[in-house]
Amino acid sequence: MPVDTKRIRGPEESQSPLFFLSPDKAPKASSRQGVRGNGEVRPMFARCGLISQAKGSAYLEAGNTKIICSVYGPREIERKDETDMKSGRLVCDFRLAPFSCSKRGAWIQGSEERDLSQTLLESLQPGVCLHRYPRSQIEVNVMVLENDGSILAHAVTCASMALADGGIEMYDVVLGCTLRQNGNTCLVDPSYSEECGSWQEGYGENQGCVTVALLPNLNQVSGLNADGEMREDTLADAVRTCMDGCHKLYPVLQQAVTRAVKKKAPPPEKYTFTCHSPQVLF
Amino acid sequence: MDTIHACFKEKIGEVLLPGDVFSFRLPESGDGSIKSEKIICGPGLRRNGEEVRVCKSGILRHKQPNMYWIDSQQRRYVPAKGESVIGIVTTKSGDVFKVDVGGSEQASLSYLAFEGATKRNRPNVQVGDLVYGQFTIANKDMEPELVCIDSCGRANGMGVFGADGLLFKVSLGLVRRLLAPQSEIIKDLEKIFPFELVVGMNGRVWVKAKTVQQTLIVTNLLETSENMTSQQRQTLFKRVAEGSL
Amino acid sequence: MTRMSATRGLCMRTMMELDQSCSVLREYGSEQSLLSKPDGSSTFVQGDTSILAGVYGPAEVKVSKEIYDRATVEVLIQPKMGLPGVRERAREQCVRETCEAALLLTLHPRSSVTVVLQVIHDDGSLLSCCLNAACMALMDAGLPMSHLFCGVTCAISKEGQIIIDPTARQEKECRALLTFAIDSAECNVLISSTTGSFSVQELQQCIAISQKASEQIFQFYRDSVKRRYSKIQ
Amino acid sequence: MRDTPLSNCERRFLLKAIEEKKRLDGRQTYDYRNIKITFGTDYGCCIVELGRTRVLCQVSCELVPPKDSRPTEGIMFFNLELSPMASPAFEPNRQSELLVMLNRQLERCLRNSKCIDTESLCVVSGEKVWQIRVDVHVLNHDGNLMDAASIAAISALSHFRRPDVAIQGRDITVFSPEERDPIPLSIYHMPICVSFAFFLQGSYLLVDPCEQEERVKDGLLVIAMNKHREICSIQSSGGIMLLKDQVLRCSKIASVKVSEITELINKALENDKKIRKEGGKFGFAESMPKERITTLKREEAPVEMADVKETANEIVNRTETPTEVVSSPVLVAMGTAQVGEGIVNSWGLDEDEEDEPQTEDTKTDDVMVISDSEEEEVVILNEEAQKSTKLSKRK
Amino acid sequence: MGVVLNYGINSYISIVVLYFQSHRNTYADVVITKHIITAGKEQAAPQSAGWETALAPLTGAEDARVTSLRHCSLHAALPNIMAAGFKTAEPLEYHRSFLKENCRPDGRELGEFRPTTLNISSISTADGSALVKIGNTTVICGIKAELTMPPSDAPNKGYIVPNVDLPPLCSSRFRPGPPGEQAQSASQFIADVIESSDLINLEELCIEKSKLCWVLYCDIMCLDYDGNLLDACIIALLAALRNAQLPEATINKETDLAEVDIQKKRHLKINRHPVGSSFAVFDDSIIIVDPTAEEESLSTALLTVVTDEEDRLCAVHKPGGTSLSGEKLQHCINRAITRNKEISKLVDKVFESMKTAK
Repeated sequence: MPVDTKRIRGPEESQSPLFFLSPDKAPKASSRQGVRGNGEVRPMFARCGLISQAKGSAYLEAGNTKIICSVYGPREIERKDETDMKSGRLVCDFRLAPFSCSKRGAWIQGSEERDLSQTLLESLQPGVCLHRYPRSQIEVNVMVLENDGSILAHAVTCASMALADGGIEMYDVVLGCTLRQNGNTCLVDPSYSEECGSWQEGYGENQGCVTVALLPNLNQVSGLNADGEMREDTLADAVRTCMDGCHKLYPVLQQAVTRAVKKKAPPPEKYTFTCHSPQVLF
Repeated sequence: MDTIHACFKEKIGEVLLPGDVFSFRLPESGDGSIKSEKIICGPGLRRNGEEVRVCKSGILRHKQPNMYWIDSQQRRYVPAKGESVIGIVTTKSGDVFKVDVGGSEQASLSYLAFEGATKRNRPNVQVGDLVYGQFTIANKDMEPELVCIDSCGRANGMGVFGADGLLFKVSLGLVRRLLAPQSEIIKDLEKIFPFELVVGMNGRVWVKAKTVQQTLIVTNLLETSENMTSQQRQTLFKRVAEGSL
Repeated sequence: MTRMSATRGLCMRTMMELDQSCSVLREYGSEQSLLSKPDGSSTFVQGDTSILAGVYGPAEVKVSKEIYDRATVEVLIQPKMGLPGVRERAREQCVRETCEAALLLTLHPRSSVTVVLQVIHDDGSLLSCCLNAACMALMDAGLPMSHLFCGVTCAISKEGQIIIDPTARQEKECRALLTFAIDSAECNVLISSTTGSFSVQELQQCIAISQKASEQIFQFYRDSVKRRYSKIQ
Repeated sequence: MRDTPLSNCERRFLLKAIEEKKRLDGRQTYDYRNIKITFGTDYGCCIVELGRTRVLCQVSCELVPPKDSRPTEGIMFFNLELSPMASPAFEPNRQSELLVMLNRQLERCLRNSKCIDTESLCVVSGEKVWQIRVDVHVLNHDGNLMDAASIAAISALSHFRRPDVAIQGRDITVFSPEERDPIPLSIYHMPICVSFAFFLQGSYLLVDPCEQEERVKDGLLVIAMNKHREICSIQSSGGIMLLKDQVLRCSKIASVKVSEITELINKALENDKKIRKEGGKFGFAESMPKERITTLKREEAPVEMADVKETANEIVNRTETPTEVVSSPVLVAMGTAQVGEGIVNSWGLDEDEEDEPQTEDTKTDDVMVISDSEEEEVVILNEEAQKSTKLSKRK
Repeated sequence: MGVVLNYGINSYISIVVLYFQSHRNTYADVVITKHIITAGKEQAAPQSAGWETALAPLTGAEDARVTSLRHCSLHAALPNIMAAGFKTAEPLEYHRSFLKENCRPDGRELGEFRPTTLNISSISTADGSALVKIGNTTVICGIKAELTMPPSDAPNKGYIVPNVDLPPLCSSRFRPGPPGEQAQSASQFIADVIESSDLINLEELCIEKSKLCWVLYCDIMCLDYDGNLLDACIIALLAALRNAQLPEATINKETDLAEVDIQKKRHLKINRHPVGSSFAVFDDSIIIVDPTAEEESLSTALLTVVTDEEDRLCAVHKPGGTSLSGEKLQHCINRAITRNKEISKLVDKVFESMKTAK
């Protein structure tokens, strides 16, 4: 009888009320018509340095998607069995708050969250100068407070902002963007309802979801994640569109990081404007 | 006249509990000079500003001229400098042995701390052997250190022992009673039959008599004498002496 | 089972005056040093409620839990049925912090003190019985303490009457339940753990009663230690 | 924590004593230590003492849906815990080899032997059955935990009473003990484990080994048997070779021991039943050995409550302070307000991102920043867009 | 103006490195030195650059209320760097020297709470939500309502399942994995407060006896841990429950299945408004309210008092530590009663603003 003895337990099982909706009363899927174009990203709000206890932190809001991220470290490596001690280690913990989705999630990290943690780690790693932190680890904790689609992409952006805010040395920031291919139409930065669709059940042609992580200044892709079934040329287009999307978001991130840096320690006037973008390296 | 001594003295032999307080208002004699008195607080007593607090439950004991301590029956040993204990060798590492003495930390014992030991001539000690040794270092902030030689480099009864015989554990209170110069228990026990006895301050006792049977009898008698008045003990011992003959 | 003890309690209750009946500590007892393995052990029995406590320490500590300047205290409460849950964890926290305040931990740095409490039977006032058992076991282990502590539970009935040392049944029927731990040095409040709602006056009354009851329990501690040492001259 | 290591001297002495047919506590080879069984106030609760080994067992029950494969059978669940109280070597929540071994052996002894009629535990076929849970806690480890645990478990099961139920259609009523007398389990037979420790490659054997004897043993043979001499399980561990004769001899000894222990359990059960019937005192509180000097009991004692009310009132009145001025909250935005002033936290006053995102819009490639803070870094490149977002917020 | 700058410098170094490291490290050095000099002389340096104190630096809220520290002569006299060292090397002594003067390192008085901010209804996926900030401490509570069978021992009731989570996100002291002791005891405390204060009638959550009821999962998550978790949790829980709306659920008589209409929503009936106030005891005698994380770890005991709007006590929770007299306890209770009024006003104001907005 494996039971969770470390949390207050409710009934053995319970169902979301959404299962019991009478069919005529179910809410209709919203469409983008007139709200934003298919190629447009949602307005994004970003801010750094909100968590007082963390080395670096960031909060990001895109549409209703809300993500918060904190960075701790570099600190002593916890598991010492790692063979390579010359470079540092990045540790990512990606979690969805139980109330973040339309169906309540469990507290215990599921396989989806573990997958997302791994993908996030792989997308961020190329951007961080890990060789500068030998024998130490940098922890990135991402918490999705509300899931309204494209969480992986925004988590990547949010995490890289937090890393920058934490003063972790980076080659470049990492930005993420998701695209949802639905037949011939493609929706950039899809919302939750747009993300779900027939492709998950395996119907239709050219149905899928692509997430790209990009180092904007180096113009290199650090992570690519595609689900579903797409034609080769569509996928190539999709990656290109995502990269464009990333570039669109870049100024927001730049603003947020700059603002945080200024806020923490105002440099004397004469240096204030000499260095406009904080992440131009080499 | 002696106010501090007085308040201690009236409690000698009484059972005290943690939190009990002896407060000594320093007596101000008529001429305004403060008369200084000294007392030495042993185990279980702690000075806390203007008062002495009891921190262990047990009986208040006194030794002339001015030593006071609490005699308690605890089982867990805490190493103290100068005390002799029975240890069990657990590992050999480098040029020290690690010895289990029943405390929170293992004690270290150097290869060279045996009589006649040199870098070439190492003592023959195996893991699991018993050693009788004395603490040269024992304080709360350092790893305890044992030696099996006295200050003149002599064994003086210390070292590896116990090829046969039996080791067992009793309370620290009983050990102290056994080690007291004129221990009645040992005196009574000697009357039954001859045996060898090693007592460590850490509650470990080693016994060897002529036969296995006799060793077991001594062991059991010592274990049971923990909670007995001397009268009860004597009648028991007498019965055993008669029965075993 | 509980019916018997309840009727027993009822007979006694009717015999006494109503307002006196509630201010009675059930009969209680304790045995020390009853287990051979732990460094200190005790059972504490209040009415039918019974706790067995075992203490190890100062003993070796895990490197991950080591504290450089004092001993690490761990308290485990084992329920009789099933695995310990969140409620036990909250009680463990209470008992641990009380033990930490009472023990002179700086005397044994880099070591551990482990207190294991096994629920033998719960017939009300469980937390206070845990505290009493823990205190007697710590004394038995001979760990240095600056003061002793004891637990007293008070229930406030629907009519506003204060019942001391309530049974499980009284606990179920009451409006509020307050458990206090009292220290032996100044008779102040070490722990306060409450459920139900109550007024400020009621709280202060319960504290005052608990302080009075604690005197009796501390006297009991003294008597049992005295008895224990009675054969040593 | 580490357990005290076994010294070479103890090992040698123990083996020598065994060769001479002597045991530490003066027992003979085939002797058990004293067994004491005490029942608690609850049904299905008992403490078994086997010398200094001590074990607590509690049986409980719960209505659950049955397993799909056996819709008409109740469920038996066994859980043995090695409490860290029992030995410094036992760590909480660790699946040690010993723990797994004991749990398996207990299940083999009591579940696989079908000693309990699980079909009588069915309430509504395929819907609700009783799940009987047996929790065994080892409280003090002085060897031979298996025998102690099996005695405790079967005693507690025999002592246990489950609530009576009535079924009406699909509704199940569970009666409290006051309404209807609870019902004992139907137990076919009582299997009990008897352990034999083997020494010196199996040339010597001891019944009921204590902890020190267990430490020097070479192998262990556990026979679970009932008083009808039916073997319920037999398990040899430690990798020693045993001859057929040895096993047969052991099973003969076991049958004697089992009938003795069964008698003891029955006596204890009867005794408890009698006292309960007569309305006498029972339970653990009564079984405390009052004659020991480590034990003390006190009668019920009244607590003086006379001046309690006055004391309480005095404290309340003395500390009464004139009501402080309550500061009023400031509304920062719709759905957000703040009380208290002075220190600014890291989230800043000007950031109410949760409710009112100050949108940094990227509709075009231009950067547009709208902020309600009065910092000079506010850049607005597209005033039209600003208005539209503000409006959309207010809707 | 000594105290101001220590913290500025600490955080400054790391940031400047980030800012300039690509170009030349020497820049950073120059900047730091310059900053110390100008700022050490007068406070004007940062202000003249247009950086108001309102944009408090990340690590030190200390700067904001510098004026009130002036009378702490000890610190004014100490050179900056030494004071910083004093704080890290002897944190307890550092705090004591402030308490001696009846103030605290962040400039608060002993009985003063940090500013408390409440925001509601920001998580649209939750049925009710609230975000509470007490100083830096930030807690978010989301309520999810689901349907289930009523408990067999109380067929006319529903469930409330509160859980407090302290993810590694909120502080470096928490590790990933199952909740630790602090999170568990906080969960239990919140559950006790819900029960003790009779916050919601569980009967109200029952839809049909022994067939269908609501279970309210109240998931409380700390996003920034800087002490006084319990107070923040209670406010967040209360506000989220008040904010929560349940759709209408019925049992279809014909099919015997549940039916939900999300068009028709109702608020929960909140019976009482419990508010908590936490205190920390220093050196067995000095009591401060609303301790920060550092104050909590240095204190010898913690106390949380929960009162309702009728000044009745719902919880007096003191999980061990050093002892307190009944009188001292009473002082805390009196402070808690005032705090309750303050927070009630805050909560009411927030909900009013939502109503008027509609």
